[in-house]
Amino acid sequence: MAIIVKKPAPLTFWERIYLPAILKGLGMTMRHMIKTLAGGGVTIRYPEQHKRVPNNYRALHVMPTWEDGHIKCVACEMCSTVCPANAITVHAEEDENPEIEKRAAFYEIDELRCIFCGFCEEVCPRDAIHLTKNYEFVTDNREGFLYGMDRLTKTGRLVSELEAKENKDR
Amino acid sequence: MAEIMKVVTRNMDVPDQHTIAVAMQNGAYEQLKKALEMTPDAIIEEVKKSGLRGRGGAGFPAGLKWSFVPKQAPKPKYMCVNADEGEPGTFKDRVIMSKDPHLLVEGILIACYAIGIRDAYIYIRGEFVEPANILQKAIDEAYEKGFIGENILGKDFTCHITVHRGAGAYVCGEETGLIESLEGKRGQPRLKPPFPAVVGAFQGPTVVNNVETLANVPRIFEHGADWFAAIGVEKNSGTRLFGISGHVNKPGVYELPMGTPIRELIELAGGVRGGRKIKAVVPGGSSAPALTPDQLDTQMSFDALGAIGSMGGSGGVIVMDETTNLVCVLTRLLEFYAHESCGQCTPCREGVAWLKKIMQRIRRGQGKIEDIDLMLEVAGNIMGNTLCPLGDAAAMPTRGFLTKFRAEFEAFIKSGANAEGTPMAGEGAVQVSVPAAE
Amino acid sequence: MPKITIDGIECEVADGLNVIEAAKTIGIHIPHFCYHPALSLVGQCRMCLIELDPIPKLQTACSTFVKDGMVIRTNTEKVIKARKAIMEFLLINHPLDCPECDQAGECDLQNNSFEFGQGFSRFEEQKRTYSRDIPVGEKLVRIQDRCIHCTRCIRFFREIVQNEVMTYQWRGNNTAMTPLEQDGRRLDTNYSGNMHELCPCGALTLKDFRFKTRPWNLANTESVCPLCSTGCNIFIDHKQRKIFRIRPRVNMDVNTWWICDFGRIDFGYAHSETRIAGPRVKGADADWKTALDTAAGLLKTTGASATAILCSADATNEEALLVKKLAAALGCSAASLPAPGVDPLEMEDHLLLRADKAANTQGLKALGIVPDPALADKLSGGAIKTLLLINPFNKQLAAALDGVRDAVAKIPNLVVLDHNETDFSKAAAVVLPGAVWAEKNGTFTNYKGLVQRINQAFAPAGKARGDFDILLALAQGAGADIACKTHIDAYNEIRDDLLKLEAQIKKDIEALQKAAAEAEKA
Amino acid sequence: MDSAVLATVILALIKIALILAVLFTGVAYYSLAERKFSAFMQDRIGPNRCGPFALLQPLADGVKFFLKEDVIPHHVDKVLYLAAPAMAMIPAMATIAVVPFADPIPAPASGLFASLGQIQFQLADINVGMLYIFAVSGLAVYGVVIAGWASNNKYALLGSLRASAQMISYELTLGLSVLGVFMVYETLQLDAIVAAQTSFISFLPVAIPKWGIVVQPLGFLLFLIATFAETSRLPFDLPEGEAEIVAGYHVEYGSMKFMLFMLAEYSHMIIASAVITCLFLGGWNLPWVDMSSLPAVQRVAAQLAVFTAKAGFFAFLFIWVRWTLPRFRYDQLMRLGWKVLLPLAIANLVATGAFYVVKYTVGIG
Repeated sequence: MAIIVKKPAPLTFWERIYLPAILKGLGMTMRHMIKTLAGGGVTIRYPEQHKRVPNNYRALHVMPTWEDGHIKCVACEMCSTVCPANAITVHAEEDENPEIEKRAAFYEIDELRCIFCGFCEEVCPRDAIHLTKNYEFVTDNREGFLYGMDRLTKTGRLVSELEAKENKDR
Repeated sequence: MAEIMKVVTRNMDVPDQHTIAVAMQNGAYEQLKKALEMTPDAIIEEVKKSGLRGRGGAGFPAGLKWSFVPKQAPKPKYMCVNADEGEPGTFKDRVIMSKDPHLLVEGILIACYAIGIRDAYIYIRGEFVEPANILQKAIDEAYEKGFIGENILGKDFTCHITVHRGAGAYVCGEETGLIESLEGKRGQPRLKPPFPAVVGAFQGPTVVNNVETLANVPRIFEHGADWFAAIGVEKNSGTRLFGISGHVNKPGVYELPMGTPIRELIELAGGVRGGRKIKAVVPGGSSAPALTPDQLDTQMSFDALGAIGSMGGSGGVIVMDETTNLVCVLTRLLEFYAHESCGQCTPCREGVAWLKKIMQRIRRGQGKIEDIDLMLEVAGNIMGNTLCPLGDAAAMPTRGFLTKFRAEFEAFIKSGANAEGTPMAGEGAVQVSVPAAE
Repeated sequence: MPKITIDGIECEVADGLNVIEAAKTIGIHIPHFCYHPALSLVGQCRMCLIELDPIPKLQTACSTFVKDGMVIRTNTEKVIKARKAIMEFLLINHPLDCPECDQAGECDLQNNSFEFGQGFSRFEEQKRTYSRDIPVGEKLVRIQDRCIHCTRCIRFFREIVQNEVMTYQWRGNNTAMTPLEQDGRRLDTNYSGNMHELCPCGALTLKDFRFKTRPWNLANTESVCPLCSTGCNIFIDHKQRKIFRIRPRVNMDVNTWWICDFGRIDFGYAHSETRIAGPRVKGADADWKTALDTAAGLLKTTGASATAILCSADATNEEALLVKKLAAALGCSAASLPAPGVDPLEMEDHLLLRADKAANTQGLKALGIVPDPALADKLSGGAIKTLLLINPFNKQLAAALDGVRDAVAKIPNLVVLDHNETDFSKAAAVVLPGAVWAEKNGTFTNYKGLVQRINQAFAPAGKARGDFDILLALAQGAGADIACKTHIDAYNEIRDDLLKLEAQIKKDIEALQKAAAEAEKA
Repeated sequence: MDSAVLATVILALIKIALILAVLFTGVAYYSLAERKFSAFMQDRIGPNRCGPFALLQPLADGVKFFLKEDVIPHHVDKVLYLAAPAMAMIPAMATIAVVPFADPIPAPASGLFASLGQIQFQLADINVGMLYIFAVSGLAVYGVVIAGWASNNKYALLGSLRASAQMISYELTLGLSVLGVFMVYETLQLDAIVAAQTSFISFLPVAIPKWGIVVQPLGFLLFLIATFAETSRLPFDLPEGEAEIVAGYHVEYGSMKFMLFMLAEYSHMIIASAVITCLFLGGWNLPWVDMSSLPAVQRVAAQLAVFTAKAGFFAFLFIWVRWTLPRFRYDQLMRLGWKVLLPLAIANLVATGAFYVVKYTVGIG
């Protein structure tokens, strides 16, 4: 079926000289400028101000522990299996407590590899890994992005303090 | 008003009937002599003609069962007498064994002769110490008299009878469980097929019969198959020993023709204790679904009870009056079945224990209305899916109580009452006096 | 050949099959737990319930044997409902600890619950638990809470191992499969490891594999166990060039469903610290070219009569062919040493273990590399000045060399081709690091002449190379003109010899059996 | 040396120093202003790290440019490559010499400068002021062309080719459009043109200042547009054309040399703003306001403020337009230049001429 292409109507004189359109454009940028100067900007003064990230925002991982400090992870390797970026390495070992039986001897997330899809959090049967809203963990070396169990459990505490503070600010 | 009809129990009131001297005075072993003159096939035919059905619970025709055993088998054939009377509310075989053991022995010998068996085992419940002793003594006496042993009565017929005492597992009352136990193994039912008639005890063809069934055999030969077939109702010939217990004034074992209405049996047993109303009657051992008062005119026969969704079972009638707490009754029953499950097959092992746990929770007052439907569904999932009938035996009364007396269970759950501590059925609530044959 | 109908599909199946196996032949899977083709029927898991016309009650497929005209339905509502019910029953007391459980990923219970389980539990009561303090020996871990009471373990030990070390304890819902660690009976039989595959849930798992990795992370390579002449078919389960476990591979002609625990657990030498790191010449590390050139040169120096090649029966048939060709090029003899008192057919137990602890004795024999009793004398007498010693790490060759250990160590031109360090490799003039069986391709001929292929699971560790390549280079260095450049070429060259041997051995075995039967009769 | 000559030279040096200082500072803050205003127009904040209101940002930028590694690619024509930034910068700086910022003030009665009589706020008051501007700013194209040629890079060459073609094309319009102004004010001298704009249009009943924008509206528009093109500002920044030719002629330049190109561009804009102010907006004068009666210093301050405000508006206009309009296509650019602006400029010229012919013949005004 032929498609009927409508030719645009020929330009009028005022359109052809473009000046009204240019003035309109100038008016628009001016409007924006005035609005920004009047305080309507959308930019955040980042280090001083933090953007309020959505509640389902996914950033740095933490590994919660039980109240006695024992790690919740049972090294089931579901996270490393589901991880689409192969960012998680887990080695298991026998726990001294026969009730817990299995725990992670070695757990490491390569945050440089991580794509923050959150599958690990979703798949974890023991709620032993969470993605926090903490997106500020830059360092200047690759090793700094390898988060082992010690850092994952420690950052967990720091992040929760941060989030508590953030909640208080709101 | 029904009349007590003494066929099996005819001589049980005779003092010292358990001794061979007294028993022989009353005609014991006469029928054996008669039978040994007949051909084995003729005996089986006679029993078939009499319409004798197994009294253990399933009501399978005895003659038919005997005829299933192959005539020529490479392995020896065996007779197992099921005297493992473990069904709650059932206590009829005990009466036979302790009052007239020679009747049983005579029946066993006739059956063995008919089938061509040289070895018979009486698997008697471990708790039946006294009946076992009486029975053993009777067998010893019969050996002395030459009724048991090599070349009985000078005929080419050899038969040995051994009393084997069980260790008190309900599941050993199931025929393959009984055989396993008899072989010295853990008492748990076998996978069928092969059926015991083909591969049974010690790999040989085996017939498993109830005590009462075999006790009827001499009477059939005494009076003839036609006489026997005429008693009772159609397809349910002969009499039955009903052990009535519970809230009746005169609990005990009553022998009545098959097909007698339950109401008449209860009246015979002196009516309900204190003149109270009846709430439920279990017609055939605890595995049989209970009957409501409006079903009391049902005939006590395998077919009639089966038709209303219950079963003739082992003839143990338990009467519960209006004061009975059915929550406690069902809890007690399920505790029994869960305890007696052999643990072999999944639905029975897991399902019955689950039912028990739910019922115990309800009894503690922590039940929910949904629990009733859950239990019905779980019981339904057990029914028919188990290796042996024990699972069914637990599921059937559960379904029976929960459907017929649902309102009572719901009311109990809604009231949030905690019945823990109140006596359950069998813990003083049901009084049994034995033996009370009269 | 009875004709039966399964789910509306008419088919003809072999006689004597039960419904599970019959359905399998037409691709219908009937879930089951307690049924195992090698074990007796008990029909107690009730998972395989099917509808069988015209019986109203569901029947267990495992105990129902096909009969002509049978009509079976496995997908009716009633069957599915029963399976779901059984699954629910099994799971009410089963701890849902798949994350910790080693079986997860290859668990019958898990697989079936994916199909027939539900995502929630209606069971609110206390779960049944058992004590964990019951010793189950060195090889297994028992967690009775997970047990689904299929009794496969009990039946396996009773019927296959014929050593009844497991039994039931308690009754009903509290039934436990308990090891009978008494009267000299221990769970540490040579076949206990088979529980790893046999147990349909995680109640009995292998201590050696426990928590090492998850099964789905492993690559599976089909191979043959090299530890004795039975030649059990196995899977090498490996990850990142490391063996994690050995599993039996079903071969009804050889090992049926089982392997022994030696074959299952003794693969440590493939990754041991004594693996030879790289080629050495006179004790110093060398590159491959130097080592091969030196070795080839050494082999030629002392003349045919003072030169010998001694090869363990762990060599593949293809390697043996190259050994023969190398010997021909050198003009010397190639031999294995007689292992003291080893008959290839001798059994060590009633099931799988054989006294001959080398994988390929028969193959070497077929290629003419046979024990040379004179060689030991020559070695101890110092007549041999140049010796190519292939794989003295093999227990059997090591035992045979026991008497001449010092003499061999003193041979000036000793070239050792092996994967692990031995006294010989330490004394050798040239050491050539070879591969373990998991790192090579080739064929083994088992005790009854069956030629079975082994496949390379991963590349040789470190600087090591495949024995075939090393021998090829040596033979070429010694001046042999070798047409077969790959193990496939080599196999094609010797296939006829091997098949002839197989036929011969079959005949021999039949004759032996006949003689034994007659002796028994007499 | 004659003291008058000495005074002139010294005064000139002082003026050069002052003007350069102001111009460089202006350029620096102009770049900051560009960044800030562009941010505001895009709902952003812009630089805000260096000092209050980022006032130290230009300093930081300068320091950064100074400290950057001075890379000279190996494939360039080294002499021209190094000369090009200077060649771009010098004309831009030189143009401002003839731009007046305020009325002259009387010289101090005594001292060195007494002999000069008056001090002009203009570096060189030459009678061909506008011609000088055209001439010198026309040289700016050499810097660009040579930069592109010397870079030995096809993008740079393309950029410089575009630049030369564009500048030549629009130079015509630029020149022709302003001829009308010369006709009206009858001079080429910028301070004279400014002075001429203080009067009012004579023949109209209401007092309308005789500004260039009033008497030559079309000329103003054409001049403005041509100025945008001459300074390579959007929508006429084809020589840079980030999207198609990376950065045009200065793609190979870095550090200080790059900064010189940027300085030149911003100087051009500032000077262009100043010239437009002089030609069309009455310079430092405000109509109806007589500043001549004020004391000299206040008067100069007021005039400078007025001039800065006017020029500042045009400087802002450059920014404003840049962040509003998109870039032309090259053919559009050429068509606009040759087929629209040039005829219009000629028409304007003819019309103005015709008007004066009529005026002098008929004698109105």
